Amino acid sequence: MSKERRNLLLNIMGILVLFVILYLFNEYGTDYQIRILNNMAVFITLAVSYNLVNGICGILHLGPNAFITIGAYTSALLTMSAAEKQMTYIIVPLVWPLNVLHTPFVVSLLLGGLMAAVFAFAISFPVFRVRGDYLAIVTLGFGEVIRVLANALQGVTNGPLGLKGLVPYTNLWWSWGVAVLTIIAITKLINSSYGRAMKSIREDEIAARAMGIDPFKHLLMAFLISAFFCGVAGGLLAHLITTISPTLFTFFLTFNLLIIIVVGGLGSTTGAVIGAALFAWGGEALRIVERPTDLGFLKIPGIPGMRMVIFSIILMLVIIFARRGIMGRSEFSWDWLLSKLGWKEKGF
Amino acid sequence: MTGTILFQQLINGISLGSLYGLVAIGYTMVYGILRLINFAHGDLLMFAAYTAIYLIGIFTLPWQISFPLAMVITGLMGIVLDRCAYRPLRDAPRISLLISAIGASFLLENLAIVIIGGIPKGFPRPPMFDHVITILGVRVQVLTLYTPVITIVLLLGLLYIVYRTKVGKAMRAASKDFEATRLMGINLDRVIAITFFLGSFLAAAGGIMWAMKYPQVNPFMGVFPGLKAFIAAVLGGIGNIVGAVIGGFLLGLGEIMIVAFFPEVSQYKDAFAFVILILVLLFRPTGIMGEPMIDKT
Amino acid sequence: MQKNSLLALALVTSLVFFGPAAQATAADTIKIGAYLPMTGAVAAYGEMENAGIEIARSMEPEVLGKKIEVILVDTKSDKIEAANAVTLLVEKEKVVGILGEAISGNTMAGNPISEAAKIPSVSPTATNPLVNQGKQYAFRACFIDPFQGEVAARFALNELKAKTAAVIIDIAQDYCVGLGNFFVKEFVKNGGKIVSTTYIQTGDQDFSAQLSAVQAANPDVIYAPNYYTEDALMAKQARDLGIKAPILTGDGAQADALIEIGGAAVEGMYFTGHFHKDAATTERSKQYIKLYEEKFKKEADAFGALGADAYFLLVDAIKRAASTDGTKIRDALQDTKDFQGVSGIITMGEDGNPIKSMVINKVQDGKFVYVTTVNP
Amino acid sequence: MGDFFQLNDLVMQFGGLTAVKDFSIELQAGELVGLIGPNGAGKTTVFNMITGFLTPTSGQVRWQGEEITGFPVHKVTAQGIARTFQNIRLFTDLTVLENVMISFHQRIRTFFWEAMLGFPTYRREEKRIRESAMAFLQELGLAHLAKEKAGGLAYGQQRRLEIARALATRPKLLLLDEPAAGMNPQETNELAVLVRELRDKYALTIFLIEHDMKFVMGLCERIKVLDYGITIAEGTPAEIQSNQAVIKAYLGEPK
Repeated sequence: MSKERRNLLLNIMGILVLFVILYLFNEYGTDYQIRILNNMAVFITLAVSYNLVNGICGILHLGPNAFITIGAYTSALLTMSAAEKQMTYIIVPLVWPLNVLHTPFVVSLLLGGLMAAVFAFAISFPVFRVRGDYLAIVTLGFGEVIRVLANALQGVTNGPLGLKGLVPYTNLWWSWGVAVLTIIAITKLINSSYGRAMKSIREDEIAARAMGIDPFKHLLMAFLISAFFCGVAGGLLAHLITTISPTLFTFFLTFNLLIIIVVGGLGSTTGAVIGAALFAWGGEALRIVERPTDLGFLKIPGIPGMRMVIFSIILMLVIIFARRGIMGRSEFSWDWLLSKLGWKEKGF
Repeated sequence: MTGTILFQQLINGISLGSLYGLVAIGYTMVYGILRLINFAHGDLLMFAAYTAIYLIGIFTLPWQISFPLAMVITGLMGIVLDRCAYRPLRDAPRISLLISAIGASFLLENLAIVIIGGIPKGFPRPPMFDHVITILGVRVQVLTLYTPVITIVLLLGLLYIVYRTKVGKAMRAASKDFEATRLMGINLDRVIAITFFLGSFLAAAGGIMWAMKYPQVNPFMGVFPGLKAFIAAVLGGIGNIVGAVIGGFLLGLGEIMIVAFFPEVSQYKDAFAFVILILVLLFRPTGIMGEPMIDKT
Repeated sequence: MQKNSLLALALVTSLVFFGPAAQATAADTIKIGAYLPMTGAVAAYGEMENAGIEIARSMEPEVLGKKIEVILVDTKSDKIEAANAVTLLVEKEKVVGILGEAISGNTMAGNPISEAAKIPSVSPTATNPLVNQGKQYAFRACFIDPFQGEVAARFALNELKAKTAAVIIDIAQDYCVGLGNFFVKEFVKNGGKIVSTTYIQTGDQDFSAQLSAVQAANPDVIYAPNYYTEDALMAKQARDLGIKAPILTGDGAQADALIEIGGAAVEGMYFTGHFHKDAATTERSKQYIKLYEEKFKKEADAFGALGADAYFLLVDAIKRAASTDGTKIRDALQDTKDFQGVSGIITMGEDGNPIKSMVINKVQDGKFVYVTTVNP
Repeated sequence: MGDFFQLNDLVMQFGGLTAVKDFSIELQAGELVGLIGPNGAGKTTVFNMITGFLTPTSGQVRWQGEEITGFPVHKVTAQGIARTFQNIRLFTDLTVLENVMISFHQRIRTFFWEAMLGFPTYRREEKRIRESAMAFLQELGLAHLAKEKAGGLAYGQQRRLEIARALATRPKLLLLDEPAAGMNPQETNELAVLVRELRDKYALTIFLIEHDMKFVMGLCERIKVLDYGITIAEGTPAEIQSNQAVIKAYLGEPK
């Protein structure tokens, strides 16, 4: 059996196992576990696509919240029923044609991703005119501009009142289905000639140009693909929590994503997945520190805020002791796993 | 728009801008040497304001002592921040440093929540800064006038340190070529510590004046001024001290003027700050005072 | 090395996640969940409301002969966390009722979950009219924004004799946008004129530009239905500029911090609100104020009072339902009539929004004083 | 004749400083020409103007009858002009093989979505690129290092990898910027042999900058000498060696 075929087989098996586990959770797990798994999948999608720009192309882009916002609003406006829209827009009515448009969930997700990509295209010229920290602040700026617009354009977004009453379409199949597709598509891209070109820009933009790589074209490509998946994830997020408003999409969301991909290992898709999973789990697991604890002889009252203090400390410790994050730039591979398990010698 | 209102807005803009500038200096100095966007810098404003409150409230010190003392303590806090969060990462990838900075920022904010609580506190405004005078028919609070003056004095002091002292020379050398400076046998950790002290000291001055001007102290009070100051630093050309102050003035004036001339679009105000920034960077990709990037092959 | 530590990390976290729930439910307690923003951008509201809930629980620690346990979960002022929190309360803690959230956006993230689980929830301060729309199990202790905006408009016209008004709205808050818009509608409908509309954003600290526009328009009254931090700074700057028009605002501005921050500048500011201790007619509110001031050494604020009312409404419903069944508690909550709450006498409306009288307060000599009561 | 490659009166000014003044040269297909001069004479600046990293203040770059002055770098490369760098610029965190494969990207025929969806057309192309890249590594004696990280190679190997990478862009004109820098005499000799071999095998025209006079004199057919941005001499190695102006410029550097 060739290595490629073995890996393909193992990949398929891996995905099957994942979906069996999801099925078990869906049937027997609590809603709380399912919710965390959903959050996890959405964050995985976001982190993996965000990592494409920041980790693979090596540019410091701080505006994914803009793409998520656009995806979330587009998708939400396309699935909300006309009646719900009328009830929701109590101050300024929703503009035509958004007030009559209605599409199935999957179409709304795709259009959400597409709108995000269109926006990414629109801002690409000013963004890629600058580099380094200047690019960081320009993208951060566009993220904020979108948030300001979401507040101000009441006829489209309902302003700070937000949207509510979205049908909770996002379930384990949708969220993990999208996550798995995103991982596959982006991994394939990264391992392709296009991905190599992006990495070459990260490593040395000047040398890359001399080898015939057009940096603008490839950065733009990564930017648009990333925006598309962020937009789709935004749609999923909207239909997971069933309500959105501009406060959901501040630059803290961007910071969280940045933390996820750097802690996971910048440039590693595996790292992005692990980082996102840890973030979605860890945030809830850490709630323990805020519960009042009774040790029998000693009662410790719960201290609100301790969770975030501990989170910050863990974050700093991880980054200080694993400077390149958990995975560095390495990726998961079956070879590694099989040799770890000692199966490699047995002919796998 | 009458002349008096224009004059009024001009004063407001300069006053706000000088605060942005003061805070931006710290960003720019740290950036110059470590190439680090110190996201925890804004939180030092908050730290300084709370320190001042407690020095006055608990230790019942007069403001003449407690304000400078709070500035010194905040300066030391800057050193602690460097020692704990940044020094262990000296030769790590820059992005790791950035995450450490975000972590430090979260830590400061949430420690404040746990220890002090989220409910805002008022800030004592010493009578010296409190009264209102009338200039050319415009009512101005004296604090508004003091702010730019204090900023300029502090800036001149800083420029003296940077350009006329040995430490300043080492700082400039380090920001030109970090490795070479290290090889020349200069104790870089000390230089960086002093940089953090100075930057935080100025941020504290900004924080205290901010708290006097907008007497509302809460764990997140540093977030927005910090962000704005960062924009100012980038606008001026990050790494350039004078640029940071100029960027601060421009941003402050711009923000005020946009709302003043076009009150009907005031809901887009925050977007305008960024749009201006983006436009400036379109024409000068490294900011107003920044040195142009040269393709080195 | 990194990969080994990774495996260990995964193992530990999965244990935490999938491990059995640590706390066994004691049979002699009744659990009420509270999800509040204890950290993050609006941590202050969470803290104030939690204080009110604590006082309320010390006043009524038992129901149906069992001890009440309030389980507080932080939402980080964030929607995703708010949804997680409610699911946690419903699933893991098996609470019989839920208090929270403090702001509307997060309550809208939590409500669908408690609704699906048929667990009643009472929000102390989610005032956005959308919050309870189409919900059977969602209630609140506060007024909704349209009502407050309209009362403010009538008060401005009739009591303050204003013919022109300037409106300054915090564009980032649904509460402020709601109040502002409904004020404008009512004010114009009754013959008033809006001479200036300007916007600010939460976190803004400089309002001189907006205020100069107001100054130029010279209105009879300024309506600034924003939160106390912005309002205090705004009032200070307005008075520094020499603007003399009275400022009218909503309950979100009525907090001790407003006076602490604003000092002399907020003298004469008017508030539409839920609560004033001098207007406190009920026994419960008098006792609440006493206990609150004893414990926290400061004046009771509206956020705390509404937090307490949310608790009292829920406990009262459990008592009347004589059951911990969600649907029965829900029905009892809906039947709430002339309940003697901390913030007044409450009757629950059809849509889960309380019908209660509104008080008008003003700042005088550094204190909130009671002006009048507007009945529904 | 004459329209293979021409530089006409190139001038490069940085602010008030003239780095290169009136630089002209004409290369015939298949030639091996050297560019020498003391440090800071403007040699790399000439290369940067040819490859598009710098747009000349005035003057023309003509390639196969067309003007390509100021073309973006990647378009110049696409025209068939490749270069190496004086201070090695490899993609250090990528493997040796990947470094070379990147040079094939400019000619790729499949689209990105074919790669994302794992189309067979894409897979075939990838396989072809991999094989061709390996062939270039073979050529330069780096095949056994294909899976190593480029940053981990020895200095001489890195220099050779740079040449392999440039060759893989399929150039007609190859610009080598100090290819022998840092090499020991034996490596330098090997390199000279290799350069000549490559020129013959791939029908290349080579224009190179080098400080090692022995290397240049032994290898190049024609040499141009720059000093302070000005051309001070031009001719065969023998002519240059006896040129008074050149000797003066190199005084104290009698190599």
